[in-house]
Amino acid sequence: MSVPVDIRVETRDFDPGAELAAARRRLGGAAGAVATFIGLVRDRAAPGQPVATLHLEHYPGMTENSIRAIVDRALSRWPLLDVVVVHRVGDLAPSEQIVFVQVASAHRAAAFAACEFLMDFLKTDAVFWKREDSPDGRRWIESTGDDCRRAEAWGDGNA
Amino acid sequence: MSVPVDIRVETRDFDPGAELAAARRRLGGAAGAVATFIGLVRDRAAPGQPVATLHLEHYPGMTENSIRAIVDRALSRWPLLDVVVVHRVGDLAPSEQIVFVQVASAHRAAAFAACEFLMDFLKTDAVFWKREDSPDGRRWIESTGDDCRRAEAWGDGNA
Amino acid sequence: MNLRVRFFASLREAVGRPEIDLELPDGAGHGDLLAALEARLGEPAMAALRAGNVRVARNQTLTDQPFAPADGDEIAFLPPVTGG
Amino acid sequence: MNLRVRFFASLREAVGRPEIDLELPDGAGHGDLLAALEARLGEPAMAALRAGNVRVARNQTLTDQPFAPADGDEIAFLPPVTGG
Repeated sequence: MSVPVDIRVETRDFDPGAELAAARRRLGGAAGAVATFIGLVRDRAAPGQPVATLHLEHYPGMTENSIRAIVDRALSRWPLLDVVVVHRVGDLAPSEQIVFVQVASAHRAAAFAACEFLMDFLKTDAVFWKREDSPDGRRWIESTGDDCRRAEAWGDGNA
Repeated sequence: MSVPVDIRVETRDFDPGAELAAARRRLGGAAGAVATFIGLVRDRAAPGQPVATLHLEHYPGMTENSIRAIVDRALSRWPLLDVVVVHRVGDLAPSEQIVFVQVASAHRAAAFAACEFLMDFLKTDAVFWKREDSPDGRRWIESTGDDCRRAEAWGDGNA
Repeated sequence: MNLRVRFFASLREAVGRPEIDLELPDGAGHGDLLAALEARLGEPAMAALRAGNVRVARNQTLTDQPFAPADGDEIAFLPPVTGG
Repeated sequence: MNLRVRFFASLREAVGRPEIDLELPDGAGHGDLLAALEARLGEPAMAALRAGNVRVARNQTLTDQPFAPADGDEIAFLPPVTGG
């Protein structure tokens, strides 16, 4: 049985309600749990540092493959029933949606764990580049040490 | 600063997309993470055991207070920005939505942890009673040992 | 004193109704409350209310037994809860 | 052999363009590729491509250096990634 996996990298905004509705149409009655994460653009990177715009860039093809590799690792660890990952690229203003992860499973423990796992590795392993464009200038962002520690904590040997 | 907390116990269905949109209107630019959980009625309680309907009962007033107490414990543990808990009561068919938890925070670690914490204690401490009505008869359900272990694992001393 | 006693879920089904009103003499204690309940509900229902996993709420707050009832109290018998 | 070389994010900005096409003699090796790049891009851009945290993808798969380029390869220089 192949698990439905929907991975999209898009400039346009996404609709979490529509993603859930679509997943529910795909899901049979075995699904008891859907865990979802929505990332929003925060209005500052560090205290006192205003951010006007977040610019996201990707490598079409390779980026989707890098996400698929992360999803495959999640699928091998947890009994998931449906996975959706949507990541936006382009210019995003504060408070805009940037990333969406939705995982369905029979029980909540797997859904929560897989959703968090996917986000942790999207931060460190997915092929995206993020630039903060503020009145003070432009700055390319690197994964934080905290992000790397979170990914490594899964003990997957791939972080 | 008081954190917006929306707790509702209702017979009618909820709309996760509308809940997210409402939270985003309340949230300032400090929020970077929204973790959400949607519980669905599974079509069987145990292998080979069909469930026609799930019946949920509550104690109006006391039930909302019991959820508020769980939310307050989450608020004291994590720096949350917005919390929504919606729990349905009445008769629910398989695949219907039964519970919704949505937590916003600046960063994803707190949002994920608090969302899972809330679900774990909703299972064990919130004042609901669940009955499975199947062709074989009616059966009131008790929290599983697994549910209680998950709640106890938070080490909150209240499980 | 007048009390309302409520029964939920499996206990409502065991008792056969969601609530009853009781009138107890002033100064009545916990034993008087149980005796009045037994007189109204009969033994099979009382056995369900006395089960070890049944919790009692007084005015919507869980309470230990015994407690001293007061006029206007809402007493609820709650079987083990299961949310989510 | 003909190759396309792509630059992303900060490296695209350092190089000043998103991609260039290179023609190398048949049998050219990794050193020939770097030499041809340096001839086209100049030293400041090459210094950015040589930074220790830059990874190279060959046909959209991360690769170790040195590697032997082949006709039709798409070579990409990738700065450290940051998703989510």
